[in-house]
Amino acid sequence: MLETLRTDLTSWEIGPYHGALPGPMRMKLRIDGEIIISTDLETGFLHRGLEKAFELHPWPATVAYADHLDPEAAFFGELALCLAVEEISGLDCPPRAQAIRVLLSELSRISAHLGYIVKVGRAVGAETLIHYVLRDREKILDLFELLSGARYSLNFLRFGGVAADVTEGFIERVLEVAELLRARLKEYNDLFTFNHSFLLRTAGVGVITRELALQSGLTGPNARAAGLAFDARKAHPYIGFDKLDFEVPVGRGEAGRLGDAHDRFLVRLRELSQSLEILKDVAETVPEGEFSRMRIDRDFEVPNGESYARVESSRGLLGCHVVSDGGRFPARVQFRVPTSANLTLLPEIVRGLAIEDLPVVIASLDLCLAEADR
Amino acid sequence: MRGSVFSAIREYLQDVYRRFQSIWGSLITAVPYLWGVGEQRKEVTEQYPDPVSSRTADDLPARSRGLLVNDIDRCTGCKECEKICPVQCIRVDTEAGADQSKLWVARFDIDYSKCVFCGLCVEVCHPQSLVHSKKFEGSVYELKDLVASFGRGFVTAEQRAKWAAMRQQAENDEVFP
Amino acid sequence: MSALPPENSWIAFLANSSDLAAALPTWLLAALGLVFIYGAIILPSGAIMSYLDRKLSADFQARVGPNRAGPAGMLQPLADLLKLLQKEASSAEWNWREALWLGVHTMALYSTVAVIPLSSSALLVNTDMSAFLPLWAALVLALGTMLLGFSQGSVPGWFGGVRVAAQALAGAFPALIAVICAGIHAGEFRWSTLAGAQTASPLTWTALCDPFQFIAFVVFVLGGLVMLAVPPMDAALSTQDIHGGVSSHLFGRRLSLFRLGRFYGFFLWSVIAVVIFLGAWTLPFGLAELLREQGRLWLVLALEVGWLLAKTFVLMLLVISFARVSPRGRVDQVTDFSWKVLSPFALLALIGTALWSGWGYLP
Amino acid sequence: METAALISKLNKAVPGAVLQKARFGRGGKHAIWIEARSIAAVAEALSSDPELRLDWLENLSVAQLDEALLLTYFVRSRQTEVVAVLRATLALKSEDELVDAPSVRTVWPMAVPFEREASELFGIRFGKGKRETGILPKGWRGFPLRKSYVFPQEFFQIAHSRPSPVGTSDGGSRDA
Repeated sequence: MLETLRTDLTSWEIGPYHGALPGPMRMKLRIDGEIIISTDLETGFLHRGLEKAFELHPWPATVAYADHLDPEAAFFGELALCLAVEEISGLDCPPRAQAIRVLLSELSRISAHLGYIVKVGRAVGAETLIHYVLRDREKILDLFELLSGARYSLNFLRFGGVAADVTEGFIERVLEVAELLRARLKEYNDLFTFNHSFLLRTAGVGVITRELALQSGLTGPNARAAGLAFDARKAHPYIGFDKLDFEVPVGRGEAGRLGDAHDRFLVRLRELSQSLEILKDVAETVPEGEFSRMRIDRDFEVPNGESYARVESSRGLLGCHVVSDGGRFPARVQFRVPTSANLTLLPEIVRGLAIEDLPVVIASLDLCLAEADR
Repeated sequence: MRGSVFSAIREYLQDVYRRFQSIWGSLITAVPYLWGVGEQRKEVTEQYPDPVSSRTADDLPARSRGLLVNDIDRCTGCKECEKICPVQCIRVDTEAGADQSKLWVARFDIDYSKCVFCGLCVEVCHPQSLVHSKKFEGSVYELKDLVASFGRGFVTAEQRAKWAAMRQQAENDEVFP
Repeated sequence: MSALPPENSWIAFLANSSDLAAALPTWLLAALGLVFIYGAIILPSGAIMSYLDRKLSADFQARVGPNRAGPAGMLQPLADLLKLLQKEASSAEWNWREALWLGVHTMALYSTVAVIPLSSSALLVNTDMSAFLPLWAALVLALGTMLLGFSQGSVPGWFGGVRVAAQALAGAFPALIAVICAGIHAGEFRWSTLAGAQTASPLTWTALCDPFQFIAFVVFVLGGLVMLAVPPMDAALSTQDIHGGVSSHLFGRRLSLFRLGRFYGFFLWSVIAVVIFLGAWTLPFGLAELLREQGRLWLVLALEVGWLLAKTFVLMLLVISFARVSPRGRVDQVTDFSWKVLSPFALLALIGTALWSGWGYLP
Repeated sequence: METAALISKLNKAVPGAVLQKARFGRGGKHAIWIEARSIAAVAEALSSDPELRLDWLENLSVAQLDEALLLTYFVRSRQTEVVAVLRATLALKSEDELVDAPSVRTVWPMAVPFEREASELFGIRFGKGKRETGILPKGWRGFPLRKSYVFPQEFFQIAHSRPSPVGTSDGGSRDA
């Protein structure tokens, strides 16, 4: 009876600016009652011409632009660019710089995942959790500030190393924060992860099936939650990830179905604890030595050539294709960002959901419009 | 028993139990915060700007990237910072000074409305005259107030002529001592 | 108001207090009394509760909370009110539908000031069914809120309105049954009888006198949360999910009126819960009798109101702390909870109470 | 799988598609240079081959080198760990003329966002469709990522730059 009851479709536009959206974008919903029938996404509000900007600036200044690819985890953009440029120009990174890079990479991942918990918490209205997590993320931002002088846009990597050696006490503080976060993770779990209301909101909601993930080229924690165990750190090891021992957590569909919002949340929590392990391993064994092969030089030239570097960012596979014509300016810098795949499958997975699930699904996908629009 | 009325009722009661249990579990996690039990559960709010409870400029880490400051006495006017700046927020104008060795930095303007605080200019500054201060409070009412000027100012025509003469003099002295 | 106030009613009380009061007609006294209750009890309670709410949430969340206005931020509610009052409307166009239904919503709410029980001598309406009056008012309130949502002329307002109605119906059913449970225990639905069935000792409070009554108490409180859309059952008004629902386009003065109304609904509900289930206003150690013998009737009134409000605040703070740690439910989950969990338990409590109370009368 | 083997497979499946084997970056990696018209056929062959099963277009990068657009397809397989780089060139006729290229989105559905972006920013028409929009505002003229692109001073009477208090620099920037 109820199934045959059909009401007129309603249109509802959300955006471009709204608290439930990850950034400026417009969603044009067609809803039947409160069931979403179709979704049109309009993006591009945050297009800053970043890739064009790379071509207009000398090589050393491009690192500052790579920071702005994804403001929430700025380090990964830098890392991808530096790896690609280092490959073309044949610079190798000293072991100490590599260890620092691993530390920063995992700290960025943790900070981005904590930011993700905040997003999900906000979407389901768990205020207390948000404050706890933000408090702890502050510790990591403080670490960034201690090391590089900035909290978000680090601009700390240089071609062939890092900008400076670690400051005194940094390593100890990394270990301290890792220890603290391990205790905090337990607290988050007690408070939130298996809370009945939270399970009701997320279990079985916004399911990404394996097929859909394959079709849309999904990567990162979202794909791993859907059962695809692809991690660029394992598949294409960089900055010494092949020497580290860590696991790649994959979704198990504990609460609802494989690949639902709760799985995505859990996979990120597990990644967090894996990153903490890596931090501990690396921080205890940072080798001595120099931190950079070369000093920054405005006239730095990259030889004619091209390369493609893959980095596992907090959202997924971040690729950077750099083409150089041998001059002081890049000929082309292209980024393969994980968010564009997430955006293409968003309309697929929200079809048939109630409108109240929309914020939860959007938050659980961890979209970054800055990255998608560039 | 599977699928029977009793198992359905049992499941139902378990669900209700879990619901209340999870609320209880969450509560006992959060309640110690009410009294700030232990070092890890203290309030972390930092009062700002009135009163400033902590994190004054002096508490910031040594590498903290605040507003830029240029020590004009050390600045050589080499324009390296202007050239590397990713957002073109630095403008330097120089003239020949009283002697050959040093340029007169007439203008050294930094537009903070454009600056992204990336720190590249500080890194390329060879005389180390341009540094990040720890000052971070830069809000102003007018856009033009966001320009920080460190230059010595443009020189008058007669001053310029005088310096040219001095340089000529110095050159002559060198050639015919 | 056909029934004349009984001797110990606060009207008689007022009339006897001075010559001037005795000369005034009863209806005027009653109206003045209502204004007094609203201004001297409800508004300050709102301020106090909103302050305590924010401080408690802040304590939970490892932050400081309001601390700028007044000592320890105590004047923050007042500052908020003043700020909201001077805000301009978002659109110059006068939305008369919105004004009308906001009016209905507000009238439905504040009509309950007349029936709110505050002490043994502050009962304006004390009929044999008076415990149900606030429930009817809450349903009218839901209607007003729903139409207020519709009058916004926007999708979120419309969704919010429907959700408010759904939640009110879902919450009202178990809550009504829970009231009946208490009535069975007391024997009547008169405020004075419901309160009189309990003494100062917590063990004789209706909520704690038998296990079924305790279930009824929990059902009553949770049903009220659902009915009035109080966090964490506020799916009907959530900012994240449906952009604030009913209040999505309200602004300034209208928003402050709406917010205060939401608080008042919660407050009213907690007062009733305390009166019915948690020992009402009965003072401990026989203080009331002692003071009455000494003829200090005003002091008795003040102490009873104070004791009742104190218990109410504790109950509200408990509910708030529960709301702070629980994620918000989706509207269908909230109504499901009400229909599928609260209602069966309410019926269970009803049957149990009936058996428990009627045990002695069984052959 | 070796690039040579890949090429021989392709030569069998789509004769005449492979132009040459080209070096890609350092470290002995190679790209397969293919005819632009036969991109779709090559994609079909690669994804349906039971040994290769290159079912995942990881990235589609477009770059302009002189008067040609360089399309680079980074392809890989979810099942067989094979990674391949395909490359094709499209000749640019004039500054503001669209270029045609076959679309691979029927074979690799994940190509949609990449093709959309390249279509808009480089002025490439993929498949039979028209140039897609989504990033640039409606009514925007020109293809920003082409080298010949000149940034407009204003858009619908909205000036793009405010006069800078410090003036414009003549230093590092290429566009100055």
